[in-house]
Amino acid sequence: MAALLGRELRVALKAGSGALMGVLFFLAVVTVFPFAIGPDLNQLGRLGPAILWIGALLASLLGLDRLFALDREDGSLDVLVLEAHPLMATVIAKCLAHWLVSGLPLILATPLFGVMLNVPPLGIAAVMATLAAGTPAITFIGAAAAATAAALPRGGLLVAVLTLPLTIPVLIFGITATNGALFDPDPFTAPFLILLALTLFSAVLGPLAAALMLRHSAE
Amino acid sequence: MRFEADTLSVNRGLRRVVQDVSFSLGEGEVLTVTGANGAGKSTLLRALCGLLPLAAGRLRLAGLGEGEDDPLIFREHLHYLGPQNAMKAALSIRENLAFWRDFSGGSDGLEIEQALRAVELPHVADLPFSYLSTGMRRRVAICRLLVSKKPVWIVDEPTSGLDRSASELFAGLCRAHCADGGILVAATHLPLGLGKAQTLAMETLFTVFEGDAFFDGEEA
Amino acid sequence: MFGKHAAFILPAYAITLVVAVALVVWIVLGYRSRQREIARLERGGASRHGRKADRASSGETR
Amino acid sequence: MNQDTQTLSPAPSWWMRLANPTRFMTFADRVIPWLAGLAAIVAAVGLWLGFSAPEDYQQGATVLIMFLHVPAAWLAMMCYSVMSLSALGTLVWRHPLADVSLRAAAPIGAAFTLLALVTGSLWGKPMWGTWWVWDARLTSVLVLLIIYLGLIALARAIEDPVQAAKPLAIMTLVGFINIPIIKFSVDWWNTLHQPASVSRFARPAMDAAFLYPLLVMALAYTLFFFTLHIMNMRNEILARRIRVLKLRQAGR
Repeated sequence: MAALLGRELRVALKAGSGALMGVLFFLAVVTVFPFAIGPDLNQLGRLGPAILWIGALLASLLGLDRLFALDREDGSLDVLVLEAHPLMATVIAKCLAHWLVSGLPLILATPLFGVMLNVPPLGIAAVMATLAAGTPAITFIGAAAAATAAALPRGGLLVAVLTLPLTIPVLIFGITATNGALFDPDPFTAPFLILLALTLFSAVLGPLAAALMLRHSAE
Repeated sequence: MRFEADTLSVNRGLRRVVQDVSFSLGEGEVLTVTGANGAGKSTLLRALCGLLPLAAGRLRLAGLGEGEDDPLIFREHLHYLGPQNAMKAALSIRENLAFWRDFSGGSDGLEIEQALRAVELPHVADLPFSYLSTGMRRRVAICRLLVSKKPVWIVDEPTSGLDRSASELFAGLCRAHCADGGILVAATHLPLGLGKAQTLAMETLFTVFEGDAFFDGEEA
Repeated sequence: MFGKHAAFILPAYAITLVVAVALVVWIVLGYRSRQREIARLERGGASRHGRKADRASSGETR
Repeated sequence: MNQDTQTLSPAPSWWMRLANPTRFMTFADRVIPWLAGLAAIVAAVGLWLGFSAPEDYQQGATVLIMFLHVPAAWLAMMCYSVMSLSALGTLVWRHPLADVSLRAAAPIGAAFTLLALVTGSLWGKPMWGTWWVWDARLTSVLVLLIIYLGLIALARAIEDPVQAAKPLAIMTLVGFINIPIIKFSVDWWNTLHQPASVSRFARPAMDAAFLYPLLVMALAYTLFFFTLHIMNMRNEILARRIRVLKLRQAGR
């Protein structure tokens, strides 16, 4: 498993495009909102966390289909499935590597984009914390859809459509926790803990479904 | 260790592509699978590795004890070299082979330098895989079989993209593998020059459809 | 009969009816066109039994 | 799969007897007219009961829309359960018609979900003046619609139906497991943002005059669903026969 994690990271760093694409798309989404809502800073400030979360969610959704598609193209998916002792472990390793490459950069970019949207420092910290807790869930849930769409021509869109409704709870608790940190009456710990629970739950369900899908890679 | 198949049948969707294939391979024995394109060679090989479900028949890697008749379990003792090379273009040869050695868990395979010398590519270890020509890439893909030792090799068009001398090289490696008690199943157009080998000629099945049973309702 | 909310009750029933009828029509037309398609294909010689008919099997024709 | 799949779990005999498409087709041809007739009769009774019910003091005559909206929402859920059962049929019991049943149910389920949303908004308009209110139940039904359409898109994306069976079954079950989570989180989100008054959308306490028509309409919808489902399964089987014939023609 560690070997796979190492390889995935080296591939991503060497190829380099994966991480950058995600952050660029995140920047594009964040930049678009003020044009729609208007340049009024305190309005943007209030909506900032929501814009950051939506940007991060969409960016990680669109990067998901690369999770298995690249391996299928160069043939290593067959050998990975063949050699994998517990196939689920391989899928989890791939999800972790994918998250480190495409999820983490989004979190690291949040402060910059947060300042652009006039989000107070506490808000930025809250968004980063909730993204750190929530984005792995998106990768895990998306793993099943990514395994399905790996062999399809326009798999990327299909993965996004299949995964989006399943990530709505993550979005809801991510934003509720962020608001909890910003405005006193709202609770922070309760939604944040539920968010963590969602991530742990999807860390089991997603890879299990993806492993089931890959066991007979019929193509 | 015996690799036995008993009236295997495999489908691709509703089409029956492989019908009633049987063979029995002892240690050191070779099976070459021939046939026109679309005759089901690749399908059969993928089914042998458990990458495709069997429609009918039984497959066993006897001598393994537990899990010997379930491809999903015994396939860990197989090396599958598919039509593609399973190497990451962005990584160097050394990184690719080191990964497959660690991931496959074969501890008693050749060292990377040894494997590369065996395919006469001693100087490429640190080049990115994408720099190589198709013939050299195929040879590196063959190295993956050397860096971790597995008793059964299942290779699909192993010599595709290889010139005469490289094919000779590969035949030599196969002979060494078999001499060492290994089993080899190869799907190929050109003769591998492996001397005594069982052959399985597959012919294209157009008319027989799994669908028949599905629609005519002979059996539930 | 429906009082002041007629403007909402009638469309509700109308839409439900339209969707229900559309579903039925779509399925029935699908059934008919597929039957015609099978008849056309089977007349064209691609009979379902194919080579199996040569083998001595029951081959009960539908 | 390994060889002993047949002995995996001995399904009830009549169910396995239906597993064979030809027998299913004859069964379908026989049962569909009866089912359709029964559905029509029960629907007529439901409508008659509904229209003769006294006007609700609170919502006036709009309660009549409820007789359409609530059964549609129930059916949207029931249809997804039928699909999830079929998904288990594909994955666990290898039932040859399970995938056919799943594919046949999806568009019908999506139609009922759409119906639930439309009648829901028509029911809400007179009370809140807006066509769409982000009430917990309506939002969950909307998410369910997206899941339905995602599955239909997946079914159409993979060309060969037999190879698409497993991915479809797995994604249906993944969806099924997530629906309660989505319901829970939407309810939580709804209570946080919605002032208590708006969630009055919850059904008022039912008195018999409204409960009977509602239950009868629900039964009518269910019968209607099974009629359509069996008919659509018949279509799906024919579609696969056409595919085999065409493949064979290509093979000639």
